Amino acid sequence: MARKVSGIVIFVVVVTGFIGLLMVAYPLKADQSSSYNKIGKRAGVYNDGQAALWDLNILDHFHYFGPEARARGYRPEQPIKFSHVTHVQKNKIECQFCHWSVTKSPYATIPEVEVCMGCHKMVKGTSDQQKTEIAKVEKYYNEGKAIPWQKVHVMPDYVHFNHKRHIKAGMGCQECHGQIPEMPVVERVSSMKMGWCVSCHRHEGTSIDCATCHY
Amino acid sequence: MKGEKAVVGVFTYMDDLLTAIEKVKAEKRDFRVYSPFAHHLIEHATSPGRSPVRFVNGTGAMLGLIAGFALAIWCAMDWPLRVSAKDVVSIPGFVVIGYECTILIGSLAILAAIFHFCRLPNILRKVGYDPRFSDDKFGLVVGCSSGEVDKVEASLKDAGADEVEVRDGL
Amino acid sequence: MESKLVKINKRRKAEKKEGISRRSFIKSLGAAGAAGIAGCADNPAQKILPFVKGDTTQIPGVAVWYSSTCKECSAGCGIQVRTREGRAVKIEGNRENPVNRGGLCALGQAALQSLYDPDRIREPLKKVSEGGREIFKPISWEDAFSEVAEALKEEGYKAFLAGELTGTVADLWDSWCQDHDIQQAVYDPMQPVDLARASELTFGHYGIPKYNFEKAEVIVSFGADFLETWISPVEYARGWAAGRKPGNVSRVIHIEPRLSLTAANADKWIRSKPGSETAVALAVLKLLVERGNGKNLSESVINRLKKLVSKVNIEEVAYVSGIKRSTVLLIADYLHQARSSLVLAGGPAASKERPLGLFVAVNFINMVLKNVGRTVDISRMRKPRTSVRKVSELVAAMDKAKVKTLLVYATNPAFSLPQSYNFRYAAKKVSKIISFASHMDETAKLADIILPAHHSLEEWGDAHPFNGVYGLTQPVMRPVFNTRSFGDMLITLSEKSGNKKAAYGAANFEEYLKNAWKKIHVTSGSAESFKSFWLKAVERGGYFEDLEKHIPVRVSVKDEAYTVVAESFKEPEHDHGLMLYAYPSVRSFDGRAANRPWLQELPDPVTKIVWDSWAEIHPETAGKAGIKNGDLVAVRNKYGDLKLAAYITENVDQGIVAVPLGQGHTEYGRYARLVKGGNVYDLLQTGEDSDGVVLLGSHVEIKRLPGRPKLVNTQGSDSQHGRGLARTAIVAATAASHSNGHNGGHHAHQEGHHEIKQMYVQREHPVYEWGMVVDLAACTGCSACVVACYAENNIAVVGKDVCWQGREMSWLRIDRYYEKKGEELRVSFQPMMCQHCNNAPCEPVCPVYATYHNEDGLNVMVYNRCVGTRYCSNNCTYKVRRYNWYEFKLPEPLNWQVNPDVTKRTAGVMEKCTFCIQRINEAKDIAKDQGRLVEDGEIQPACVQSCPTEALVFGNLKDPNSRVSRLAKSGRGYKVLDHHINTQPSVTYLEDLKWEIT
Amino acid sequence: MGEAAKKEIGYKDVNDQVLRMLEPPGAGWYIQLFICVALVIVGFFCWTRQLLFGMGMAGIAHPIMWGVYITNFVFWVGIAHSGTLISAVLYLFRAKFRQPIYRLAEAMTVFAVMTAGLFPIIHVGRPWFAYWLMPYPNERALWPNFRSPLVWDVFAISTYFTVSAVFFIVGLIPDIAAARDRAKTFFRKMLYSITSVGWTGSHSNWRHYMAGYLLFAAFATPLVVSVHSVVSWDFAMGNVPGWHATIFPPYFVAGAIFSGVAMVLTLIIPLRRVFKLHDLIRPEHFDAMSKLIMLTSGIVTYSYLTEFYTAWFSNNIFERYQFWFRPFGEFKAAFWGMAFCNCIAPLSLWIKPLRTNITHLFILSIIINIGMWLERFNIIFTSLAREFVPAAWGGYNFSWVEFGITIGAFGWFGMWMTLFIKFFPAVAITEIKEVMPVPMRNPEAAGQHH
Repeated sequence: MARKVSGIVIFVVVVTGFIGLLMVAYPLKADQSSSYNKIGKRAGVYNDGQAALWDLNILDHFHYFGPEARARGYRPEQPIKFSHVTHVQKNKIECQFCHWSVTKSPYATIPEVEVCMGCHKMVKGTSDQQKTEIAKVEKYYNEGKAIPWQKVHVMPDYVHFNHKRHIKAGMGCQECHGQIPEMPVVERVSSMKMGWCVSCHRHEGTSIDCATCHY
Repeated sequence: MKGEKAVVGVFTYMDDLLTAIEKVKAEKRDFRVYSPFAHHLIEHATSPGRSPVRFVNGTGAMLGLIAGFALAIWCAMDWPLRVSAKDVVSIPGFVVIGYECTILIGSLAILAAIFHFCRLPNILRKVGYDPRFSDDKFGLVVGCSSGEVDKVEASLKDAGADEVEVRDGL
Repeated sequence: MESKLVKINKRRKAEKKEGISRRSFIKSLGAAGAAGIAGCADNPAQKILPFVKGDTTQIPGVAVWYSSTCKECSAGCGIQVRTREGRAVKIEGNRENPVNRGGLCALGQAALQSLYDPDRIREPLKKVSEGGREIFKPISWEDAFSEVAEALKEEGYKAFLAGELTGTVADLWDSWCQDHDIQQAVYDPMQPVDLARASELTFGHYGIPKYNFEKAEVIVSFGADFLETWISPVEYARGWAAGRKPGNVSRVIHIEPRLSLTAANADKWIRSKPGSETAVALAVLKLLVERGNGKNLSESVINRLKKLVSKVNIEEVAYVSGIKRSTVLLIADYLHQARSSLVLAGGPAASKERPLGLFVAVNFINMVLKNVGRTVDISRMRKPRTSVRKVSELVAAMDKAKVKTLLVYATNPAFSLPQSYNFRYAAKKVSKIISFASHMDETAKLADIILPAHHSLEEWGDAHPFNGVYGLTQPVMRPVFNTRSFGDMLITLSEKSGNKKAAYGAANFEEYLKNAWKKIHVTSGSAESFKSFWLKAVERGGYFEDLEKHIPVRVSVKDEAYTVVAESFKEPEHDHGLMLYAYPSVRSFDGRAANRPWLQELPDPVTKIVWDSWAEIHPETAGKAGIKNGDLVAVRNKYGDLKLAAYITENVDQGIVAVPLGQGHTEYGRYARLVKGGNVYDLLQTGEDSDGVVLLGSHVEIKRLPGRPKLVNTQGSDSQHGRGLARTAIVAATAASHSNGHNGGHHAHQEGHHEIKQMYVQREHPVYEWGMVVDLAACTGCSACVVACYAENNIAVVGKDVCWQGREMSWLRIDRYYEKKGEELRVSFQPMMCQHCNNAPCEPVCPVYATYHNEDGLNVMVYNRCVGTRYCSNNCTYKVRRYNWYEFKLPEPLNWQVNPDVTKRTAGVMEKCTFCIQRINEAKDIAKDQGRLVEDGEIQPACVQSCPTEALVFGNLKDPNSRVSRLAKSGRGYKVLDHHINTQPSVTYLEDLKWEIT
Repeated sequence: MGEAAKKEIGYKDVNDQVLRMLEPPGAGWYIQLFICVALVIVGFFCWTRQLLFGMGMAGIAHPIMWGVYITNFVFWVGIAHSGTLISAVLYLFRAKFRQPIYRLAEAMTVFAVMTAGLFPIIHVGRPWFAYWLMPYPNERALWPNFRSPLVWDVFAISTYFTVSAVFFIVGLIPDIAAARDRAKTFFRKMLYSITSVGWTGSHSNWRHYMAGYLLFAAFATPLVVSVHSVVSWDFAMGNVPGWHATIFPPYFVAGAIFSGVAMVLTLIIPLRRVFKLHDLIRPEHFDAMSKLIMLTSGIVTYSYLTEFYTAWFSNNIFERYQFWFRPFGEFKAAFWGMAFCNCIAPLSLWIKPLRTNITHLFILSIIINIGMWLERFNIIFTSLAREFVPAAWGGYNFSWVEFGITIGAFGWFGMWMTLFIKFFPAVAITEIKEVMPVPMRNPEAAGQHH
């Protein structure tokens, strides 16, 4: 009798534990998450930035698939409080105005400080915060120093991703980077795991040859 | 074990034990034999049927065979990469996987079957067990109602038990 | 080079701005991010640093190519430098330059490692005494200039010792020295000055003629190693290969006491006794004259020649040289019957105490064979200025403490001037030595003040190797260190010293150079403006005239020529002592290349030894001294001694000890210093009538020393064991026959067509099937491709100890096999890289698909997937997979050279040739942008690009019209070991063709 | 009837003698354990060096990419083999001499596989990614290559380990129950109570147990053949001259049994002496094992000769060179050492008295162990040293790291063995009892029950 009871107890504990784990993990996923819904960062991201069924968001918190800088939600503090909301959403600047090399080079690159100064020679900001931040950019420019931006989308160096090909194929930036225009601070919205890349490549019928990226 | 009481007979000799078993069987009583090793005489005397372990084993082995091939074939087809000039699904190589999975799952099925049919792990049902039964003595435990204890006791003694004990049944 | 990829920069003055400019290298964008592959230990948080100012030519991630000219030796090859994010990452040959037409030797490829040498002089230095020790202390440029200017103002004997300068900077240097009243001396041990002097005697013009190898049917070389280091090896190898195209097969007879690279590639290598070449040349001349050659010459010349050679006794020559009489006759027969021929002399065998006799005799042979003007072009001469006699005068003056100030640039006499001249001792008596060295070499170490000069990749300049070729050198990146251009320094110094005479009409050397080029613009007769002429020259890497254009030259033989030859009869009979045979090698050259790890780790083309200096000794000689292979031997004479590992080989004469030049540095950076054993130059003697370094003739004795140093030889077995890997078709032909090489091909053809039987269906390649053809008949084994591969693919240099364990990382190796047939030695070179087999044995054994076959027919290696079971390497038939035993790191700034397009492999990962898949992907990317397929010849893997002889051809086998598929189907084609184990490689080898010369 | 019966020892004596081994250990045991653990620490230290600095710490180099580690791997898998042979195959054949030695042989199997299993991980360049060989769902959407012999190896070795460990543990259960019933200390009581999972030896227990045990034996038997066949395919599937041979599977299996029986002798002879098990392990058992050695030695010798014959008959220049190289080349010492240890030395067993001479057997068993290590050395090293392209031929430089890890493996194996003999019955109590005469009050009348 006792055996039966203990068996049932163990079964119930395991099942509820598993369901509980799913419940913890699931709300963090994509659109269901309240935090994501508010600003819709992940809207338009292919497959919700998930590499595979088991690539659950919660695992990022344990750095299960790698270090923090390769996990979703990586949002390092930048040397200048640059806001894509101000630039892209409010002032309607095209992505490629600043990230101009994206159609010419494998790298999208951060714009030269000169590009910033192209506008900010005139535009000096309205609020105090804007003024101080723009002054910082000016200082970097005048000193001839590069702004030490923190890289958000860090890829290992054995991955040769080509921005040019993807943009020329008509892909939108948001399919990988999410709704950047809505991000005051840029954040990584997808894990950028290989399974995620491959699932899209399979879906689109493009090359899944390893040598496309790894050489 | 049915019955309020369990009468435990401790035997030194195999023929005494077998006689006692015959008796108990004739009386259609619930009984259990403890022995320090397996012996065909005891097996013949107690249960004529063959153990169902082999069916479990067979099922496990078949499942393993299918699972092994399925795993290899599915994995190869999921991302078909050519190596050398070999086919993506190259069955000769997958035979090894199928074979090993057959053995593995078949063997694990035996383990599961032994544990299941022997009701292991067993904490509570050592009715009438005595440490000597793993040593040099045989034991015959007979379940009976309190009223029948004396009768059973006498019959075991009669068969040649070294000593007879009465314990509570389960 | 793919013109699509070539972007020519218009460098602007604005970049000279201090601080971070647009050209500053930006360390992100995956370029330097060496985040480890290992998941556990890496912290991938990275910074991303943008440019401050933009530049339309600089797109991060896109390579920018600059045309320039190689200054590593004085050949003057054109180069193209690939830069990424402002750093030079690869040097390739420039197709536009007529000297090399696209190929580039190992030394030129390795110039990058000289540029990024971690032991370069980083700023101006001044020698000070501190605690009784003399050390160099950094000083500012201002202080350095004013100090040197002071020294220049002082009265007294001032001398400038320089290397072989070329072009405008040489002109500037000349006038600068004159203006400042400075004695000039030029020293470059690699210059065959005596050859140039001999031309003056025989042709009446000083200089080294331009040799047209492609036009010669028979080439006879007296020791001139024209395929490895002699004068302009890329140019010559190209011409040699052109002459060996099927249907046009030229025959090479090489006479040398040692198996050099040219001897190895010759149809017949004749071993001569050292020093006997003059006699052989005269015997040949006699035979030719007797057979009626020389009718083209004037009566007086031919008569004098007849008189001259009448004294030659062929029997005696045969005895002296150890060459059979019949062989001497054979050489003469071949030359006599050839429609065109070329006779050369050079190399250590020709640099004797009295070298002119041989050179003049060879010139006479060329004259009687009507070669002058055809294969020997004296209208386009190289004019070396090196003069050892002048240098020795200078050293003598130094020794007498007459010299007050000595300036040194681009030469290293403290290392490469033989000890017999006593430079190092004399230098101590000079009150001030000013060095412009960019590397801390032995001479710079003696200097009181060092003003470090730019590397040639950092500065403007030009090169003028011979008439009609004006190569331009342009800066391809910001200077690595705080150095200055040599030309700029001269101009600045003349300003500082307040010299009135020295007005060059230019604020800097760039301007001076442009002014000089205005003259070239005028002489070129170009109709366009100077600006566009200049821009075009910058784009093409120089201005090049049509070299086919004939320039008439008058030939006049000087009387002295006959005397010199007549005197050579008086040459003392060679005694039987042991002679030192110091030969230059492509690995260290004259010593200037010893600081480059790529070259140190490059196996010597012939011996296949790496990271070392060794003594080649004949087994007989070694036996007498009780020396076994690998023993430590002392090679000594009165000037010095060497402690070297013995390499016992039958391929040297019994009377010599052959030692490669250029190793045994005591300074010159960490890599040069690694090779111990002593400096060969120290043992050399002075020349009697030579203006060059005397490489042959020093008597030495050898003695076995205790101990066995590590002598690292990368070649497993010298013999093919009858396995038919590197095949040679021996074309039997007499001197008279002119049949082409096609009939040699049937042998390979038959074996190539075995029936394919296999279990599985062959794979289809939908669009591309990349493949390669290696023409063994064109491959000289020069190893340029090996260095190109190292540079392109970030291959680790592992060092001597790791090499000793057999763990060198070379993806492309050149196997060298000896085959002896009687007295004849056949040497085969076989470049061996991943064969990209269709039935690759390595692929199915990988448990994780780290290697597999892709649709383009490539055997792909995914480094980051590799677990390191090493099964693939075991199963690789060709043993071309290399394994990362350790993680190898290069010191700063040598690691700036790393190609950002290729993953740096970490420890525990297998790697191999990928056919430069990064280039394939880049070309496909560009083709896709333009909506087309990749064209034939658009992709050139690094090895293919570098090959001076175009022995390697790469392309799409799927396209029946591509060059590679046409060649692969030729009768000479075969695939290595395919008929044994059916690997079906994508690399087809074309049989070597060798003439049987009997 | 069983051997023990001749001395008329009873069931109780069996329990006494076997369980006496579990009594608190003496100093000798502690010293032995200390030595073993020290060796493990040495091995672990060496491995750490290798992990930190790279595979270069080992002596392997181009072109010999597999070296001491794979030799050790094959050696230990081979050792493992005879355990399963003795416990499973001989069980099916009802060989009576198996009972006293099979438990030890089985323990040897399990611990040897545990040792062997370490080597592929030590051997790979990036051991932290060794799990990529397992087919598990991953975020890279990639699977292992099931066409690779190394993946077969993963399956074969893990199956072998699982099955032999289960077989071993299941066999132990009744004996642990016996130990439980005699355990004196609390710790031991708890240990045996838990590990015996409540075994009582009731007739239904025995019924299913014996049926299952027989099936286990039946399932383990093909493993004896398959595991070393798969290991041999690591070589035979390669194209290396000297590896690519169809004889490899039977040759490896025979060699494995040969080395395994020798290892059993090496272990059991000291054990018998220390624990005075002369009554249980008798000269007849040694005689039987000697005969097994004679047989397998014969098969191994035949295989060696066949390899040479095949190389000659094939007229393949690469094979021919390889088999010239082995006896006369750089590593000829290994070849002749192997030939002496595996072919010549076992011939001594044709002399009958030597088959039961314990000293001789002990020395011979060690000779055979060395010989079998050299056999693997020959197959792996010498074949790789002389492959197809002569320019890429090479040699080998042994390193102290490899040596340290190799002795560490012996320490590891010894450590588990040492712990095992003190904590669990190293001789099968129940199975010895099975072959003893059953006590009958009326022996004459016993026949009627059959």
